[in-house]
Amino acid sequence: MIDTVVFIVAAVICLSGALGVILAKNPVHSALMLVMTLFGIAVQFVALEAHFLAAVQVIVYAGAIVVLFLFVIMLLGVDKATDLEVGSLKPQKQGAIMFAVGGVAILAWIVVTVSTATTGAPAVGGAIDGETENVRLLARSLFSDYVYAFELTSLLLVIAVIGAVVLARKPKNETGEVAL
Amino acid sequence: MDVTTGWYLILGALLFIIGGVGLLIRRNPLVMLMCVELMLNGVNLSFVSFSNELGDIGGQTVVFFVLVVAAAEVVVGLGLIVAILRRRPGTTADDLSTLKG
Amino acid sequence: MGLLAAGEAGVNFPLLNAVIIIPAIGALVVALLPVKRPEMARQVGALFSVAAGALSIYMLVKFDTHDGGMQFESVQSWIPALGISWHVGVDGISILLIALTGVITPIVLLGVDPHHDPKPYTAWLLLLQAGSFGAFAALDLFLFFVMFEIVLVPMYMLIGGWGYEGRKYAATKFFLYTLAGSALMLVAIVSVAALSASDGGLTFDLVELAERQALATNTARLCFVAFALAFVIKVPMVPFHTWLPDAHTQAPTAGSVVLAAVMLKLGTYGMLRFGLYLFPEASVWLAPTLVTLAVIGVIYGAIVATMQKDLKRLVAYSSVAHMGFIVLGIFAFTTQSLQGGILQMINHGISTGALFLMVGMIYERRKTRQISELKGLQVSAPIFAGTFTLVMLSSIGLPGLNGFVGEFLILIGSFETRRWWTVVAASGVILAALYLLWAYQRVFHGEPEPADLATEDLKGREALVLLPFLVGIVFLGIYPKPALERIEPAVNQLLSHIEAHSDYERPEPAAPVVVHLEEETEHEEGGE
Amino acid sequence: MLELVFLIPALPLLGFLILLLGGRKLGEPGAGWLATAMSAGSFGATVVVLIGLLGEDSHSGGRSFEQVLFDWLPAGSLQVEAGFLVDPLSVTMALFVTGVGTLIHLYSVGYMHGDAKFSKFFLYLNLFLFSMVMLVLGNNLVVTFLGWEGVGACSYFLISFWHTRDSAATAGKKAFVTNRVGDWGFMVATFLIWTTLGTVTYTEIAPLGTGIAATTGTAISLLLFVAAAGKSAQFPLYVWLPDAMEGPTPVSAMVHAATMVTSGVYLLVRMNPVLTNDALTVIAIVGAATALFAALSAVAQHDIKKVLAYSTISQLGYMFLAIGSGAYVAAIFHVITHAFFKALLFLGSGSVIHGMHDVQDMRKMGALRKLMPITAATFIVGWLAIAGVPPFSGFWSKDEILLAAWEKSPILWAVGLVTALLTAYYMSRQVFLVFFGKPQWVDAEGTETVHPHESPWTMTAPLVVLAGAAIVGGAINLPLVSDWLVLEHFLDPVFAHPHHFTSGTGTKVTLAVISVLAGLVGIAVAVMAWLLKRVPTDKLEPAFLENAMYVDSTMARVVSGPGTDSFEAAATFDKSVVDGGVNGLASITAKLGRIIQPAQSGYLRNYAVGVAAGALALVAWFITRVSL
Repeated sequence: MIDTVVFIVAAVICLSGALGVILAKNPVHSALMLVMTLFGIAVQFVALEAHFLAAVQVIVYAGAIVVLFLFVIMLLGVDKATDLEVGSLKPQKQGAIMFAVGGVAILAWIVVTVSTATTGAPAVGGAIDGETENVRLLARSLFSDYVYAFELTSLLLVIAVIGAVVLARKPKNETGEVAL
Repeated sequence: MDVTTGWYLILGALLFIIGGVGLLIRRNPLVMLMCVELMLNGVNLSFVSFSNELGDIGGQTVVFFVLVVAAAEVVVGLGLIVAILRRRPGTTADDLSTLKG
Repeated sequence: MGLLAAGEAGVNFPLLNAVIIIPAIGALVVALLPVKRPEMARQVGALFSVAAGALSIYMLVKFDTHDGGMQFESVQSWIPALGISWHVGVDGISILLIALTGVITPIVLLGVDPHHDPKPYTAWLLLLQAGSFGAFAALDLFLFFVMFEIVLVPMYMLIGGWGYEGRKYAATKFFLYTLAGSALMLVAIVSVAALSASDGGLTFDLVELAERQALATNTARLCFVAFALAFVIKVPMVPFHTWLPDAHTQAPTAGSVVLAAVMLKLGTYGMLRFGLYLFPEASVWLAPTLVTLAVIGVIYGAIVATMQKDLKRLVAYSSVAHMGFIVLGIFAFTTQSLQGGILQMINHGISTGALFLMVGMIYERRKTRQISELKGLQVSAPIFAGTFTLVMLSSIGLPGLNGFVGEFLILIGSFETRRWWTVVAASGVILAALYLLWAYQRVFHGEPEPADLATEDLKGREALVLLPFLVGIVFLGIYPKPALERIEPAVNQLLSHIEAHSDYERPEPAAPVVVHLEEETEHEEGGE
Repeated sequence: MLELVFLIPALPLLGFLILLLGGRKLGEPGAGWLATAMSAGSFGATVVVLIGLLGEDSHSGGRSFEQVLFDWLPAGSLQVEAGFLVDPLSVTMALFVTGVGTLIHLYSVGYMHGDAKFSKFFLYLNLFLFSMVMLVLGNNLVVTFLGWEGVGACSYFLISFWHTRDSAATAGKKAFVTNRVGDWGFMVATFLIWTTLGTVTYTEIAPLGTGIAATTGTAISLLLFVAAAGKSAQFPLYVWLPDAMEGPTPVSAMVHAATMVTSGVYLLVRMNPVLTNDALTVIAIVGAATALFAALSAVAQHDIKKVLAYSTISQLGYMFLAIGSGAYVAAIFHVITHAFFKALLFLGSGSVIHGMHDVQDMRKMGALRKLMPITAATFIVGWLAIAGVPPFSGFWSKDEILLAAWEKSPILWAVGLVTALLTAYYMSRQVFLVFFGKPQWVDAEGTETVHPHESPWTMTAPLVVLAGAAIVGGAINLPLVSDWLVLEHFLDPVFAHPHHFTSGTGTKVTLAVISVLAGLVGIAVAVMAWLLKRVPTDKLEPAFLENAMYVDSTMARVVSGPGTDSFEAAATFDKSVVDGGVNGLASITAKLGRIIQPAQSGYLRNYAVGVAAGALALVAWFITRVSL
C-alpha cells in the first residue's frame, strides 16, 4: 500500500515538474522544475531498488547538471521571462500536438493491449539475486563486462570538458573570432 | 492496487512525451536542452523498471552510461550555447539557420 | 638472410604485411612532421616508400615460379563475428602489380615536384601506395573493398589539391563515378558472403568463397554483374570512361602516373581475382559482352585519341584503348591471353606512366599541354625527343619493346577463342600508330618557333627519373621470361578453376598434325 | 662456322649502341667509319656463315641450321624463341643486305658530310641493318616480325630525318601508318598459323604447311600478302613509297630500294609451303597490275628520285608477279639484281643531287656526263641493267620472271612485257635528261646557277662496285646451262614445290628476244623524244600520269576529308553524348536535390518535428507488427 502511495506522489511530482519545465516562462523556473522532476525520479529509483542510481541521480543530475544550467543562465543573463509563443516556424505547433496526441494514443493502445511488460527473457547483464547489494552488482557489471565502454566514457568526458573549454573561451580579439 | 512495472513504464513514457513536446514548442535553447534531459530521464526510468522486472543489473548499467553521456552532452551543448549567446545575445533556436540546405 | 628469410623455416617475417603497412606508417609519420620543415616531408616519405618498394622487389625475386597458389600468405583475425579477416597473399597475378606499385610510387615521389604543400602531398601519396598494395594483396572480400576505397581518397586529394585549372570538377567526377561502381560492389560482396554462408558459417574469405561456389547460377551472375560494373568503371571501359580523361588531364603529374600505372589496374586485377576466380560460370556467361565492349574500347579509344588537342587527354584516351586490350585478354580465357593481359597491365603502367611523366616535363617547361602550342621540339631537345620516341614506340607495340609482348600474347591467345573480335582489335595497332605518331609529329617535328627553341633538353635529374621506365621497357621487351614464368602457373590454375566450375573448356593446343586437304575443306568453310 | 651467325645482327647492334652512347663524341667522320666497319664486319660474318653452309651436305636437309639464343615468349603451348635460321634463303638475303648495306654506309660517309646530325644518321643506319638481318635470319615468324617492325620504325626515323621539313615528317608518319596496315596482316596471319599448326617456327611450319586446309591456307596466304603489300609497296598500299623520297638519298637507296622493300618478297618466299594456288593467282595479278601502274606513273615524273621510286614499285610488282607464278627463285634472283642496279641508280641520283647542290628536278639538269664522269658511267650501267639489255644482270632476272608469267598466263606476260617496254623508256628518258642534252643549269647569259661537280671517292667507290655487280650479277643464275643455275640449285631445298620451267628452249629464246626487243623499242622511243627531240615531249608527260592517276591524292582527300570528319564526329560524340550523359545524370540528380532542398531549412526545431514524426511512425509500425 505504501508502495502505491509513494509511486503516486512521486509520479505527480515528476509530471508536474515536467510540465513546469516546458511551461515556465523564465528559464530559471524551468531549471528548478527540472530539479523537481529529477528528485521524483530518484524516488522511483529507490522504489525500484536501484539505490546507487538514485544517489547518482541526485548528485549528478540535480547537483551538477542543473547547477550547470543555472550557472549558464546567470552567466548569460537570460534569466528573464520569455513569451511562450511557439514562434514563426510553420509546422511547429501542429507537430507538437501531433506528437503529444500520437504518443499518448500509442501509449493507450499499448496499455490496453499488452498484458505482460516483458518477454521474461533470462538475465544477460548479471542477475539480481536479492542478496548481493545493488552497488556491488552494478560495480561488477561495469568493471567486468563493460570495462572498455566504461573507460571510453571517461575519455568522452575528458573530450567533452576540453570541447566545452574551447567553445566557451572568450575570443582573443575581435578579428580572431569565429564567425557564427 | 499493486504497483506493477507497467506503471513505471507509463510514467516514463509520459515524461518522454512531455519532454518531446517541450522540445518542439520552446525556442530557448537552454530550455530545449532541459527538455532533452526530461526525455532521457523518461527512458532511464523504463530501463530501471525493466531491470527490476527481469532481475537483470544490465538495465541499470545502461542508465549509468546514459547519465555519463547526458552529462557530456550538456557540457558541450551549454558550451555551444554560451559561445552563441555571447556573440549574439538573445538568440533563440529559430534565429539560427546557417546550415540551411 | 636473418630476418628477411620469408617463407623459410625459422623466422617467419610477415613480408607482405610489412609492405602494406610501412607506407601507411610513413603517411602517418609524414603527417605528424613539423609544418615548419616542409623539405623533411619528402625525404622521410621517400624513405618509407623506398623501403616498401625494396621489400616488394625482394618478394618478386623470392617468388617461387613453380607455384600457382598464394605465397607470402598471412591471415589475422579481424572481425571474427562476421568472418572478416586480414587475409593477404600474392600469386603470379598480383606479384608483378605489387612490384610495379612499389617502384612507381617512390619514383614519382622523388622525381616530381609538387610545387606547394609537400607535406600533405607526400602523406597522400604514401597512403595511396599502402592502399594499392593492400588492394592487390587482399584475399578477403571485405578487406579488398576497404583497400579499393582507401585509394580513392588520396587520389581525390591529389587531383583536387595539386591539379590544374579544372581540378575540382575532375576530382569530384572521378570520386563519384568510381564510388557509384563500388557501391554496387559492396552490395554484391555482402550478398555473396551472406548467401554462401552455410554450415561453414559466414565468411568473407575469397579463397574459401571461390572454392565453395555456393551461389545459385542466376544469383552468381547478378553478383558478378555488380562486381563487373565496378571494375568496368575503374578500368575504365567504354562507355564508362569519361571520368578518365578529365582526371588524367587535371591531375598533377604524379597523380596521373600513379592513376595510369596502378589504379586503373585495380579494375583489371579485380576482374581476374573477383570476377574469374569468384564467379567462373558467370564470367564465361558475360564474357561475350565484355569482350565486345573491350574491342569497341580499343577502336573507339584510339579514334577519339586521334582528335584530342590536349596531350594529356590524348594519352588518357590511349589508356582506354590499351586497357581494352587487357580486358580482351582476360575474357578470352586462354593461357596466352591471360598471361599477356597481366603482363600488359605492367607494360601499360610503365609506358603510359612514362608518357605522363614526359608530358608533365613538357608542361613544366612550357606551361601548356596543348599540342597546337608546341612545335619542332626535337631541334632544341633531341634527347628528350629520343626518349619520348622510345616510350611512344613501346606504347605503339613495337617488337623488342615491352608493349609488343603483352599485346601479341593477348591477341594470339584471344584469337583461339575470340577470332573475329581479335581481328578487329588487331587493327587497333594501326590506329595506335596513327594517333601517337601524329601527335609526335605535331609536337616534335616541324620548324620550331622561338619559344620552342628555348625549350630545355632532358635534365640529369629527369633522366634519372625516366631511367627505370626505359630499362623496364627494353628489358621486358627483350627478355619477358622472368615475368611470364611467374604469371603462368597462377594463370593455369585460374583456368583450371574456371573449367572445373563452368562448361568452358580451354582450346586444345593446335596439334601439329597434317590433315588431308579434301576432308578439311568443307569443314573449314562451314566454320568461322 | 655456322655458330657465328649471331655476329651478323650483333655487330650492327653493337654499332648502334656505341653510337647511341657516344655518337656525338665520335662525330664526323668517326661515327660514319664505325658504322661502316660494323656493317662490313656483319658482311664478313655472313660470308663466313655462307662458307660454313656450303660445307654442309646440300641434300637431306643438311643445309639448315638453327641457333637459339634464349626463350623470348614462353607462354604455355606457345613457345617463341629468339633464334636464327641459317639456310640458303636467309643467307642469300643476308649476304646482299649486308653487302649492299656496307656500300651504302660507305657512300653515306661522303653524302652526309657536313650534316648537323651526322652521327645520328649512322645510328639509324646501323639499327636498320640490325633489324633487317633479324628479319631475314629469324627462325620464326615473331622474330621476323621484330625485324619487320624494326625496319619500319627505322624507315620512319630515316624518312623524317630532316624533321623540320613538314613534308618529311608527314612522309615518315605516312610510311609507318601504311606499313602498319600490312603489319596487321602479318599479325593475323601469325595468329592463324599458330592456331592451325601450333607453331610459328619456320622449320616446323615447312613440313606441315602443305597440309593446311584450302580455305585456311588461302586466308593465311592473303594475309601474308597484305603484310608484304604494305612493306613492299604493292597496290594500293604503295602510296607511302613515293613520299618516302623525302629521306636522304642513301636511305632511299638502302631502305626503299634495295633491302627493306624486298622483305615482303622474302616473307612470301619463306612461307612458300603455305601459299595456295588461289592466293598465288591474286598475288600475280596484283603484282602485274602494280608493275604496270607504277611504270606508267614513272613515265611523267620530273623529280629524279620520284622516277626511281615509281620504278622501284614497278620492279617490286615484277617480283610479286614471279611469286604469283610460283617462280620463287626468279623472285629472289630479281630481288638481288634489283638491289644492285636500283641501289646503284639511287646512289647515282644522290651523287647527282649532291653535285647539283640539292637540285632534284630533272628539267634543271642535263649534260652532266662530262662534269660527273664516274657517276654518269655507273648510272648508265644501271640504266642498261634495268632496261633489260643483255648481258646486264637485269636482263637475266627479268627474263626469267617473264617466262614464268608466260607459263602462268599469257596475259600476265603481256602486262609484264609492256612494263618492260615502259621501264626501258622512262629510264632512258631520265638518263637523257640528266646526263645528255643541253645544260639547263646555265641561265640565258651562260652563267652557271649551280656549279656541278663530281662526288668524293667515298661516294664514287660504292658506285663502281655496284656497277660491277650490276653488270655481272646475272652470273649467279644463268639459264644457259643447267649447271650454271647456281642460285636455283642453292635455293631449291627451301621450297615445298620447287618450280621448274616447262617451256621448250624455242619458246624461251623467242620470249627472250621479244623482251629484249621491247626494251630496245622503249629506248628507241626515248632517244627520238628526249635526245633527238623528234617528238613533242609535252604530250608524253600527261598530268594524269604525273599525278600517278590521282590514286594517292584521292586517298589523301578521303583521309583528310570524310576520314578526319568521322574521327572528329567520334570525338564530339564522346564529349557530348557519352560524357554528356554522365553529366546529364549528375544534373538530374542535382535538380532532384533542389526539389527536396527546402526540407533542410536549417532550423533545429523543424528537424525535431521530423525526428518526432519518424519516431512515432516507427513505434506505430512496430506495434502493428508485433503480437504482444
